[in-house]
Amino acid sequence: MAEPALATDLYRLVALVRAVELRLQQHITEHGFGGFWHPGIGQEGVQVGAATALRPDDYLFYAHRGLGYAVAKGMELTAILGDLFGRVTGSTGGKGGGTAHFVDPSIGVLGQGGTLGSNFTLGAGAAISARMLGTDQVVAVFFGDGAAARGTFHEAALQASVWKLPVVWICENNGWALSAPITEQSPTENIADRAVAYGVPGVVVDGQDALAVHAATAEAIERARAGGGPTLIEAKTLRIRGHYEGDRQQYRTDLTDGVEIPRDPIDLLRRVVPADVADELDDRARAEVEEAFEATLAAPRADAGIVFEDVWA
Amino acid sequence: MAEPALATDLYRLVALVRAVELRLQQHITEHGFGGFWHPGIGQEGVQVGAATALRPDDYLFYAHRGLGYAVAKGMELTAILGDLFGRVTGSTGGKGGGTAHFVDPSIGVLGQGGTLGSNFTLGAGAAISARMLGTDQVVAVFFGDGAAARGTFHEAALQASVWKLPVVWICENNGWALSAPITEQSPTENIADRAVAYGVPGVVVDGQDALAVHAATAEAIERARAGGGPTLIEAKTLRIRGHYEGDRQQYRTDLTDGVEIPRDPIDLLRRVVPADVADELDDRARAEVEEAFEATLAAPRADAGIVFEDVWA
Amino acid sequence: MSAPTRAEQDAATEVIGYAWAINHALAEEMRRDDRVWMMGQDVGRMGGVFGVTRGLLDEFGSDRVRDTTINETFIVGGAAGAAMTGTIPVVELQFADFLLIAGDEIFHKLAKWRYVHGGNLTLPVVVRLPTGVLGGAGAEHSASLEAMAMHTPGLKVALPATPSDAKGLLKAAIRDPNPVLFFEHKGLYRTKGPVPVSDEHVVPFGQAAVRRTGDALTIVATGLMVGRSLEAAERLAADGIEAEVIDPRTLVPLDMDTIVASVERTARALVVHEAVRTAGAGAEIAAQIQERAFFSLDAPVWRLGAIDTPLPQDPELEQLCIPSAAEIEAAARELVRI
Amino acid sequence: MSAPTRAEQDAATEVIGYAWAINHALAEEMRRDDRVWMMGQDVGRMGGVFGVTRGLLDEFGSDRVRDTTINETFIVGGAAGAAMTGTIPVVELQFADFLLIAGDEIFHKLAKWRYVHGGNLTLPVVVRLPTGVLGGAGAEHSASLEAMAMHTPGLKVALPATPSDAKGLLKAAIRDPNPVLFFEHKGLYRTKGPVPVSDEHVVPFGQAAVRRTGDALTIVATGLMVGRSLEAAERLAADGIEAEVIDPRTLVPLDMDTIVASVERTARALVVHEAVRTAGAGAEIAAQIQERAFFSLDAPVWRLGAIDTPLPQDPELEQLCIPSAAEIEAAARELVRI
Ligand SMILES: Cc1ncc(C[n+]2csc(CCOP(=O)(O)OP(=O)(O)O)c2C)c(N)n1
Ligand SMILES: Cc1ncc(C[n+]2csc(CCOP(=O)(O)OP(=O)(O)O)c2C)c(N)n1
Ligand SMILES: [Mg+2]
Ligand SMILES: [Mg+2]
Repeated sequence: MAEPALATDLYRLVALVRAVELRLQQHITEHGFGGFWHPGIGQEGVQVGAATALRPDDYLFYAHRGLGYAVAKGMELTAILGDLFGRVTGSTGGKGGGTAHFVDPSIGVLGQGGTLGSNFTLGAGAAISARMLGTDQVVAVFFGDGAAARGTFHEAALQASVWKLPVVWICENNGWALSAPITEQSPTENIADRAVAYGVPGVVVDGQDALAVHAATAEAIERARAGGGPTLIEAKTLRIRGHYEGDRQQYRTDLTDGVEIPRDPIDLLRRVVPADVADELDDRARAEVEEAFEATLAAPRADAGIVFEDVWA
Repeated sequence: MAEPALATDLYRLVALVRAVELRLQQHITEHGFGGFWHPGIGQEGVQVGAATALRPDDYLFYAHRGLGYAVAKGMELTAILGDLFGRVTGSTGGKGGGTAHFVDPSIGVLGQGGTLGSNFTLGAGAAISARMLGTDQVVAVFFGDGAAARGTFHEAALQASVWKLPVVWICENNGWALSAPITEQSPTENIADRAVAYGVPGVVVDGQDALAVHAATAEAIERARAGGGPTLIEAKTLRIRGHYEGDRQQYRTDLTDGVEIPRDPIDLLRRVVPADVADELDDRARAEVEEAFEATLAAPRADAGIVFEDVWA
Repeated sequence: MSAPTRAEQDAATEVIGYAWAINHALAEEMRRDDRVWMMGQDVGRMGGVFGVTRGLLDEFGSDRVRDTTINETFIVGGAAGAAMTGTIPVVELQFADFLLIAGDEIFHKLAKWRYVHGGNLTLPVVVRLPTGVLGGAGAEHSASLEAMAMHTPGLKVALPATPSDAKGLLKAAIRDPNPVLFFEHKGLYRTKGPVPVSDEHVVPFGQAAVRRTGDALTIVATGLMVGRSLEAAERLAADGIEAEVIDPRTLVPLDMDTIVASVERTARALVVHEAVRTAGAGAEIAAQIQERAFFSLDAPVWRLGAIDTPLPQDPELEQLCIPSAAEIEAAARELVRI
Repeated sequence: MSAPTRAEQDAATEVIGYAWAINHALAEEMRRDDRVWMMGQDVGRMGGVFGVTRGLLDEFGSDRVRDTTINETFIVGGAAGAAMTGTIPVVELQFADFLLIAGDEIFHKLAKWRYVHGGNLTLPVVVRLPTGVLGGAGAEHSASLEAMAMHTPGLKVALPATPSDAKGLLKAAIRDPNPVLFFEHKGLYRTKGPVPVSDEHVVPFGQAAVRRTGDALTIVATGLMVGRSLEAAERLAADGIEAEVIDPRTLVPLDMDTIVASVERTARALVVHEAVRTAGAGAEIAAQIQERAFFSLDAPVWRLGAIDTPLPQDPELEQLCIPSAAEIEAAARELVRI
């Protein structure tokens, strides 16, 4: 039976991320959206469970599937939404818009590769820094089952293992890489089976169970911090909606209705979190999200001059 | 006890390749060499053992370590030497010189990546062609323990396994990637251990034993031809000389004298090949090599105009 | 009523979109030659992220229309290996920016392996590259990289600006025994225009198209900028400034003769592309114009291109980084005054 | 005898090789700032395939001088991640050609990630790139690719032509908070010259060096071509043709002011580089010269560069593909006659 404080904390964040996901969905249906939004609804258990196992000063490279990673790591909703809606309040000061590249070095949120798979080498590099500067920071690298096919994983994983770098790879296996089912991407049953090639532990965990993901990640982080090297965690989850909001998914065979979430991480957490507490957290989450949305949509867009800024340090 | 005809045939080729290696060594010591020569002496067992398991119409992408691959696949010595010495008699008509890029599509010799690791994707592509054109050709891809770290292996291996492409990967693990010992390159004891990640058989074989390599490769080829997909073979061998002829190898800890070859493939084969037969094959090899060398050094160099040729088909 | 003659057939056109024209070219060439096949991410089951390859999996099957995983080095390297061994791969990278992920395979293998091997290998590969700015795809999904290919001998480079050229140039690319980088502009996929229905509608490489004639100046524009330049030209015409607009259509080979002949008449040249201005294809074209037409020029050759920054993610901001019709018009007005 | 003054020290020079000058810059900067570290293939135990990093592993240890496996995407991507988190990586790709293996990491990550993230990230990375033709290294080990970097906003580009600049520019690169592609010419590693011993010998980016003054024409040359241009200039001088030879030293930033000022005096310009002529850096320089000095020019700006082919493997044939001193001389003679 999990430590109740933790379960409650995870619930708070999962509920908050869920509320943003639903609010964004609603906004896009009503008003459309500049650029692409890759909904992460249903995958909050992985994102929150893993990110909360990190220390504030640990590093995080997130994936494109939603925003749970950054929220759970501690970024302000307004900073994230500001990037999504191209407002000066965004963490990138208005350069964002659509698919987000939110960032907050003060809490280790370092970005995501627009080209999938960049996270692997970048993450290993951040781990080298941590070691060189004598800190005990750990780097968490999120990626999908599809991104796992990139050669950058192989190059980074071999070197990170040989050097015992403090990296934790967290694969969100949601069964699909855009229109490609996992069966066409992986010759083995689990992505985690690949850990053998790199001489690192490979762990398969239920991605719908935030507590299980948290525990598996915490263990990997502890090992990495202690100098034990990387771990490959595969969290099994499911892509509930289209690749991007609006994707008609005609290619999809296991079509979900986009609403119902099998083994919803919320339901699983509610088994350990008292209903009244959970209900109240739901209300707070919705309120927080409404407030952040209003603030964001009211915020100004960056003026044209911004396009010339920040090329050079 | 191996089939004597095969052993004799392997001996003939190993002796021939050895004779070229020694003759080149001598030439470079006496006259120097334009470009770099990466001696393969001592690794003839892998190269000959594996390449002879291929059918004439099977495809071969070789590595940079010597020329045993091409000789065993059936290329004329003069075509190979012509490339090494930049003569019109070379398979590239004089464009070669130094590190060779000899080629002979008529017997499936398709080249090597100047950038290590290119062979993996090229080889998988050739295998797609074979399947599309309805032939049962197989592709052999040679590479070193160092090249195995390239991301291209990961990308090609996953796709080749999912598509069950007729590819055989043959890793010549000679313990070194230039100045890097295998222990710094591989977190696992064997490169072949990585096969698990790709859901393909991984085989470790004694690279000094041409017959063992031949048997392992023949089995993998048969499986590939039958639609069973790729195999990863690791042949354990040893780099006898410097990375390139002239490399002083000050970095090297397991320094060999560059002459003595532990478990020399020649000696191992001589256990099954009658001494008189072997002696005679040695003499023939030396004679063949002398002849090819004389013909090559007497051959003209390409004239300047060649630099403008063959950019476009 | 008698069947249409071959000539009538060849002359016949239909008004379709740029993406659909590409789709037709692919289908026609795959019907014509069964050595032609495709691979890329989501090109089969989904019909491509931009819908360009819709229907092809159904018609040609999963052997000839292959959905790959996320492995750009495999997509291009595999195509190179397949081309060397007797088939004709037409592969798609989901965004042109990704050619830098397969940089070794494109710039070292496709471009050089025939030469390196003394002409013993042939690499008939077409790499389809959805390129350019559209809807805030961001810095790693919006770049125009054709100049890198132009700087690499051994690669042919096409940039269709109309549906008709999209079909005709792609068919020429597929029939070409050399590797071709085929830059399809994402912002043009939905533009419609007349396209010859004939499956022999092949637009030869190395022949520029004069989109508009004029005597005041010559505007050389590629891709998305062809339309914007024509728009600018119409506004200029209102004030009696007649601009000649030339679309090279292919950068390798490049039809400089048509460009130089035009500049010799107009005495002024403005080169416009969406790619970053610095060291872009426009630099080469401008340099060649002044090399060959120096004494005909009344003013320096000017260039317009993207500003010296990466592209911002925001759909509105990104447009500020590339030349607009208004900027082209303004530059032209200033240039003719010199 | 009293100790030398700071001024005397700064003035003092020693005659050393280009490779050794780079080695000194690395050692001095690593002593000065312990956030500076290195990685690459064979840079440690072996001291680099060209011997440039000899002795550094012994002095700085395997934490700061890291031998990697054969993983170019890791070398550059890892450097980017390390730079974002407070250290200053100086990485080596064994051959400049390999920047296309790490194309995504160099052109998308290093160049763009500061901009994309609104200035919240800083990427002080130096990528050392042994470049150019030497001894038949072959088509995939000899290319000059600096134009690709010049076309990519966010990357600084240096091409030292002398031992002194090799040291001074590398020190500037390491101290620069921006990513720098540092092209070291393999053919210059052994050339010797006077190099200031001072560990404050920092050559600022964006300042061209006038290697020779003259009034007949301006030759703009980079890397290996600087020496060949000076050689040509000496031969021209024998006939009273005084060429001004300018070495930009860095392409990003590019000191066009010095070049334009020179051309305004000489009225003629010849741009020379080893890279393929088509769409090379010379195209940009030529285009800018005629944009800014059009009415001072008595002749078109000419360019010399490698022919439009890959580079053959053969050590003699490869030399036929790039400009020789004789070709530079001949072009200059013809140009001044126009
Ligand atoms: C290198 C690269 N190739 C292709 C793409 C286009 N793309 C974006 S997301 C995606 C699918 C990713 O699948 P997965 O990694 O499983 O993540 P998921 O979308 O399922 O969360 C693709 C192909 C890209 N961004 N980068
Ligand atoms: C992508 C790439 N990186 C680096 C090099 C330079 N290089 C050539 S051979 C070599 C070592 C190769 O080691 P291995 O693969 O084990 O083959 P071996 O030399 O031992 O036969 C290196 C680093 C290269 N050619 N290509
Ligand atoms: Mg997925
Ligand atoms: Mg080796």
